[in-house]
Amino acid sequence: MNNGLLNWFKFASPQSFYPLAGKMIPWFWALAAVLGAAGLYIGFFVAPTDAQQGEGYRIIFLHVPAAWMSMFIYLVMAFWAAIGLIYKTRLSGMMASALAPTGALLTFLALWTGAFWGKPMWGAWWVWDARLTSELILFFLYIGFIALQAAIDDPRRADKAGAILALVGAVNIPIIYFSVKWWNTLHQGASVSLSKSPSMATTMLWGMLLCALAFWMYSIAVALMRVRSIILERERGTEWVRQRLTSAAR
Amino acid sequence: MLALLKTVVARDLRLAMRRQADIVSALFFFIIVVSLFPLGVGPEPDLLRRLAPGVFWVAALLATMLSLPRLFADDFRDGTLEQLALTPQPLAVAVFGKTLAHWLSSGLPLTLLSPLIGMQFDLPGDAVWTLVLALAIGTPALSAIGAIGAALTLGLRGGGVLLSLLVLPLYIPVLIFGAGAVDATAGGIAAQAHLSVLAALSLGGLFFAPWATAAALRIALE
Amino acid sequence: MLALLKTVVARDLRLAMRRQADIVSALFFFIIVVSLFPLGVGPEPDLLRRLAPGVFWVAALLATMLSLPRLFADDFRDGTLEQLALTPQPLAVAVFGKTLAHWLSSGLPLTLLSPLIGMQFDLPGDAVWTLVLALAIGTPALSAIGAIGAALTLGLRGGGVLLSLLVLPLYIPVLIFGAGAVDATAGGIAAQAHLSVLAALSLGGLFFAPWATAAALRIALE
Amino acid sequence: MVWNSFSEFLAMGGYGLYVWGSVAATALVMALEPVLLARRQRTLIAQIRRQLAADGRSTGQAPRSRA
Amino acid sequence: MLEASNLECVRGERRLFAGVGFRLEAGELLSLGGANGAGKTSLLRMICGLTPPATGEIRWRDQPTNQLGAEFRAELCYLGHHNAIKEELTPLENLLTTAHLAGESLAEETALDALATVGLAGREDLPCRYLSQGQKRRVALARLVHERRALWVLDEPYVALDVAAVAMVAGLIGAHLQRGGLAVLTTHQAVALTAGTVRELRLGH
Amino acid sequence: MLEASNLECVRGERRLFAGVGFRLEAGELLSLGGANGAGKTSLLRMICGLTPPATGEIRWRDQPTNQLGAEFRAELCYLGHHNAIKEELTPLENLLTTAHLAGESLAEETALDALATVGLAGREDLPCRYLSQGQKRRVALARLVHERRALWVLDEPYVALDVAAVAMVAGLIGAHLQRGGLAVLTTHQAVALTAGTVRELRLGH
Ligand code: HEM
Ligand SMILES: Nc1ncnc2c1ncn2[C@@H]1O[C@H](COP(=O)(O)OP(=O)(O)OP(=O)(O)O)[C@@H](O)[C@H]1O
Ligand SMILES: Nc1ncnc2c1ncn2[C@@H]1O[C@H](COP(=O)(O)OP(=O)(O)OP(=O)(O)O)[C@@H](O)[C@H]1O
Ligand SMILES: [Mg+2]
Ligand SMILES: [Mg+2]
Repeated sequence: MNNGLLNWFKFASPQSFYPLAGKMIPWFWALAAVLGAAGLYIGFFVAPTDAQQGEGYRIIFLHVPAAWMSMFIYLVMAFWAAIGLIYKTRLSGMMASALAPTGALLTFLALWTGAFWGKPMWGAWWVWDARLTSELILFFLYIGFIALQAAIDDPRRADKAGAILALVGAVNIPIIYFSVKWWNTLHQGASVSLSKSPSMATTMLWGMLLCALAFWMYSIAVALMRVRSIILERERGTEWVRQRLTSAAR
Repeated sequence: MLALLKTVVARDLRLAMRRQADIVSALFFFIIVVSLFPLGVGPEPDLLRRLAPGVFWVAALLATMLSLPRLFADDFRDGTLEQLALTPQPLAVAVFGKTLAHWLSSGLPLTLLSPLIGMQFDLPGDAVWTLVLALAIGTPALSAIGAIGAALTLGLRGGGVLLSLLVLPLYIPVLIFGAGAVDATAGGIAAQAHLSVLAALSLGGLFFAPWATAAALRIALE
Repeated sequence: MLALLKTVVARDLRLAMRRQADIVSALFFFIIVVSLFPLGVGPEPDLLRRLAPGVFWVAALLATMLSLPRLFADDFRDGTLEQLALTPQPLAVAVFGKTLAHWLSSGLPLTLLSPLIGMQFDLPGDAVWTLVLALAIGTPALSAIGAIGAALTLGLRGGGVLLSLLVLPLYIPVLIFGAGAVDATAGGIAAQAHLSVLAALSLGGLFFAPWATAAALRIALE
Repeated sequence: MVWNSFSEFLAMGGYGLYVWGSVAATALVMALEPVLLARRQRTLIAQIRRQLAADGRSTGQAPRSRA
Repeated sequence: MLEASNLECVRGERRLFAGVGFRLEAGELLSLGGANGAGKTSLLRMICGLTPPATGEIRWRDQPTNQLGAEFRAELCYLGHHNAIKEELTPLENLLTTAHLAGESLAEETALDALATVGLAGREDLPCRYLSQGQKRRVALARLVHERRALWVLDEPYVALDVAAVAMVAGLIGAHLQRGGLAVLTTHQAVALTAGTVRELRLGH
Repeated sequence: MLEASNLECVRGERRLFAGVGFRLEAGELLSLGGANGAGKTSLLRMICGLTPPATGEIRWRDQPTNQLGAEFRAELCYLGHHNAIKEELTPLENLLTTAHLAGESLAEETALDALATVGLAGREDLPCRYLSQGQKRRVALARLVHERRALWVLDEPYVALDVAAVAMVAGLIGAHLQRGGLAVLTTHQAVALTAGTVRELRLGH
C-alpha cells in the first residue's frame, strides 16, 4: 500500500506529470472528436423531431452536456483542492486552477444555450427558475475562484486560498441548490416550466450521452493543456525545465 | 481560551465604539438602502409590501458586507494579526471572537432596528415579528461566512469588491430563507421551517467558518 | 495642467488594471446585487419588470459607492496625497483626473454591461436603450459626488460606512431621474426630460465637485 | 435521416436562430479555448528559452524576474 | 536552547539565503546583520513560525518548533516592523489589550509604570493616532518592560527612536539577557548592550 | 532664502513649541533635532504649507510662502515619514509617476539609473509590496538622485536604511547643497555630510 502511495506521488510531481500529460492530450482530443461527431450526427440527423418542441429541442445535445460538465468540473476542482491542502502536493493546486476556466466556460455555455432555448420555448431569455438561478450562482462561484487566484501573485498562496474557497463553495453548492429550489416552489409556481417528455426517445438519449462523453473528453484535454502551461510557468526556474527546453524536444 | 475570546470581543467592540460612527453608520446604511427602494420603484403601498422582505434582507446582506473588509484588514496592516497568530491558543478562537464582535456591531443593531422599518413598509404585525426573529437568527451566519471571504481577500488590493464577489453567492441561502420566512408569515403560513433552516445555517457557519477563516489568515500571513 | 491630468488618469487606470480583479469585480458586484433581488422578492416576471429600473439604479449606486473608500485612502495612507497637494498645479485638477479614472473603471463598464441584465429582467428593447443611455449620462455624477464624500471621510476610521451615509442622500436625485427615465420609456413616454436633468447633474457635478473635494482633502491633510 | 433538404436543415423548423446560435457559441468557445492555450504554451516556451539564453550569457548575475 | 540548521529562504524566484544555521543559549543575543533586503525580516518570521522555511529546521529546547506549536509560542515575544497598535486606542488601552491577547494578565498600574518607563508619561490617554512616529514605536516597545517570556524576537526595535529611547531599549534587552532570556534582533544601528553575550550573524554576500 | 520667525505649534491642548525661528541660505542645511514628539514633523509640515502655524510666518525669497502658493511648491521637494509609493506598482513605475505627478518629465533611462544608484538594480520590475522595509524607503529616496528643486524637506530620510545606503543618501544631500540647494531634515542618527554648511536647531526643552 505504501508502495502504491509512493508511485502515486511520483506522478503527482509536476516534473513527471508534464511529459505524461503531453502524451495523453492527443488521445483525449481524438476521443472527444470521435464521440462528438457521433453524438452530433445522432442528435442532428438521426433523432426524430420532438412532438412538443419541434426542432428547437436539438439544443439539448449541447445544453445538457455543458450543464452536467459545469457542475461535475466544480466537484473535481474541489477534490483536487482538498488533496492539495491535505497532502501538500504541488500538482493538485495546479490541476484546480487549470480546471476553473474550463468550468467557467462550460457554465457560460450552459447559460447561453439555455437562454437560446428558453427564448423560443418560454418566450423569455431568462426566467428565475431554480435550476437556472443555481447555475448562475455556480458561474459566480467560478468567477470568484478565478478572480481570487488572479489577485494573488504568489502561486503557492494562490493555490491554498483557492483551495479553501473551492471547498467552502463545494459545501455550499448543495445548500444553495436546495434553497433555490425551495424558494421557487414556495412562491406561486413558475409561470413556465420545462416540458420534459417523460420517456425520451432512446436515440435522443444516446445522442445526449455521446455528446456528454465528448464534452468530458474535451474538458480533460483542455485542462491538461492548461496544466502544462501552468507547470512550465511555475517551474521555469528549475533544472528539469532548463534541460527540457535547452534540449531540442519540447 | 475563554479569556482570549473575551479579550478579542471586548477589544473589537471597544474599537467599534471608539470609531463611533461605525455602528450608527451600519444602521444608517441599512435604513438608506431600504429607503432608496421606494424612490426607485415608486410609492404604491401594495407593491412595497410585497417587496419588503426581499429588500430588507438584501439591505441586511449589503450592510453586513460593507463592514467586512475592515474585519481583519486593520489588524493585518498594523501587525496585530501576526501577534494573534503567535498566541498559544488556536487562531480559530480569536477568529470566533472577532466574528462575534462583528455580529454584535452590525447584525444585532440592525435586527433591533428592523421593526421600525417594517412599519414604514406597512408590514402586518406578525410579519414584523418574524422579520426580527429571522434577522436575529440569520445574521450570525452572514458574519461567519463573511469572515472567510474577508480572510481570503486580506492584503489583496481591490479586496473590497473581490470580497463581495466571493461572499454574496454564499449568502444566497440565508437571503432566500430569511426573505421566505417573512413572506410566509405575511402570506399566512407558519415560518417555522424557514427559521429552523436559518438557525442551522447560523450554527453551522459559526462552528465551521472560524477554522476555514483561520486557515485563510495563516496563508495571508505567510 | 493637462499633463498632470493625463498622468493622474493614466496612473489610476494602471493601478486599477494592476489590481486586475478590480474592474471585473465591480461589474460582477453589479450583476450579483441585481440578481439578489429576484431571489429576495420572488420570480414573477411582471413584478420583476416593474422593479427593474429601480433595482438597476440602486445597484449602480452601490457598486460605485463600494469603490469610493479606496479613491483617496491609499494615496492618503502612503503619503502620495501630500505629494499631490504640494504640486504647483491646483489640487482640483488632480482630483478631476482621479474622478475621471474612477468613472472609467466603475461607471463605464457597468453601463456597457447593462443591456445583458436588462434582458434578464425581460425589459422591452427601447427601455433597455434608455437604461444604457441613462447610465452613461448619470454615472459620472455618481463618481464626482462620491469623490466629495470620499475626501470628507478620509482618515476617519469607520469611513466606509460613514461615507455611504454622506453620499447616498446626495445620490438620490440621480437615482430618481435615472430610474424615472427607464420607467418613462417602459410606460411609453419620452425620457428626454429625465435624461436632460441627468446630464445637467453630471456636468454640474464634474465641474463643481473637484473644487469641493480638493478643499476637503486639504482639511484632511492638516 | 430526418431532413429533406439542406435549407430545411438550416431552418431547423423555424428555430434556426436559436439552434445555430447555440451551436455557434459552443463551437466558438471550444475552438478558441484550445487555440489560445496552445498559443500561451508556445509564447511561454519562447519566453523561457530567451531567459535561459540570457542567463547562459551572463552567469552569476541575478536575472530580472517577472518579465 | 534555540537552534536553527540549514535554513533556506526563497521569495518569488529569488533565493535570499541558504545554509543558514545558528545556536543560541540562555543569556545570549543573536544580532542579525545584512544589507536591506538580505532577508533579515524573513528569517525572523521563520523563527516565529509565521513563514515555513523552504528547507531546514528550527529547534527550541531540542524540539522542532513546528511540532511544539502553542508551547513554543507561549515562550515567544515577537515585535515586527509594524507596531501592532491601534491608532484609535490610547497607549494604555493598547498595552493592556496586547498583554491580554498574548494571554497574560497585566494590572493597570504595571501598564502605567511601563508607559512611564518608555517616556510616555502624560500621553497615556491620548489616542495613538496623535502620537509622533517615535512615540508610536515606544508604545509597542512598552510591552517589553514587564515581558518575562524566554525568547524575544525584535525586528529593528530602534527605528524612529531618539537617542535616549534607544539607550532605554538597549537597557531592557540587557536586563532580559541577564535574567537568562534569549533575544534575536536586527538593526542597522550599532548599539551597545549593557549585559549579555552578543553573537553576530550576517546574511548576504 | 528660507526664513521662519516666531513659529508656534499647538496640537490639541498642547503647545509643542513657540518662538521658533531660523534663516537658511543657499548651500545650507538645517538639521532639526529634538526628542520623540518634540514637534519636528509638525515643523516640517508647516514649512511645506501642509499645516498652518498657530502664529508666525515662513518666508521664501523674502515672500510669505502662503502667498506664494504654487510658485513656492514648484521649488519644494518633500519627503515624509511615509514613502508615498504604491505597493502594487514596481519601483520603476513608482518613480516615473512620482516625477510626472510633481510636474517633471523623467526619461525611463534616467529613472533606471536613479534606481541603480540607490541599489535597486534587479528589482526595477518587482511590485513594491515584495520589497523589504529598507528597499521601500530607497524607492522613495530614488527621487532625490535627479531632483533639482531648490528646497528639500526630508523627514528622517535614513530610517530603515543600511549603512551603505545612509552614506549614499548623505552623499546625495551633500551634492545638493554643493549645487546651491537648501535642505531641512530631521534625524536621530548622527550622519556626517560630505559638503555644505550645517545649522542645528533643537526643539524642546
Ligand atoms: C439559461 C437557461 C438555462 C440554464 C442555466 C439551464 C441549466 C440546466 C442545468 C444546470 C441542467 C442540468 C441539471 C440536472 O441535470 O439536474 C439542465 C438540464 C436540462 N435542461 Fe436546462 N437550463 C436552461 C434552460 C433550459 C431550457 C429553456 C430548456 C428547455 C425548454 C432546458 C431543458 C433542459 C433539459 C431537458 C435538461 C436535462 C434534464 C435532465 O436530464 O435532468 N433548459 N439545464
Ligand atoms: N516575489 C518576490 N520575488 C523576488 N524577490 C522577492 C519577492 N518577495 C520578496 N523578495 C525579496 O525578498 C527580500 C525580503 O527581504 P526582507 O524583508 O527579509 O529583508 P530585510 O533583510 O528585513 O531588509 P530590511 O533591512 O530592508 O528590512 C527582498 O530583497 C525582496 O526584494
Ligand atoms: N491632539 C493632541 N493632543 C495633545 N498632543 C498632541 C495632539 N496631537 C499631537 N500631539 C502631540 O504632538 C506631537 C507631534 O509631534 P511630531 O510628530 O511633530 O514629533 P516629532 O518631533 O516628529 O517626533 P518623532 O521623532 O517621534 O517623529 C507629539 O508629541 C504628540 O503627542
Ligand atoms: Mg526587514
Ligand atoms: Mg516625526
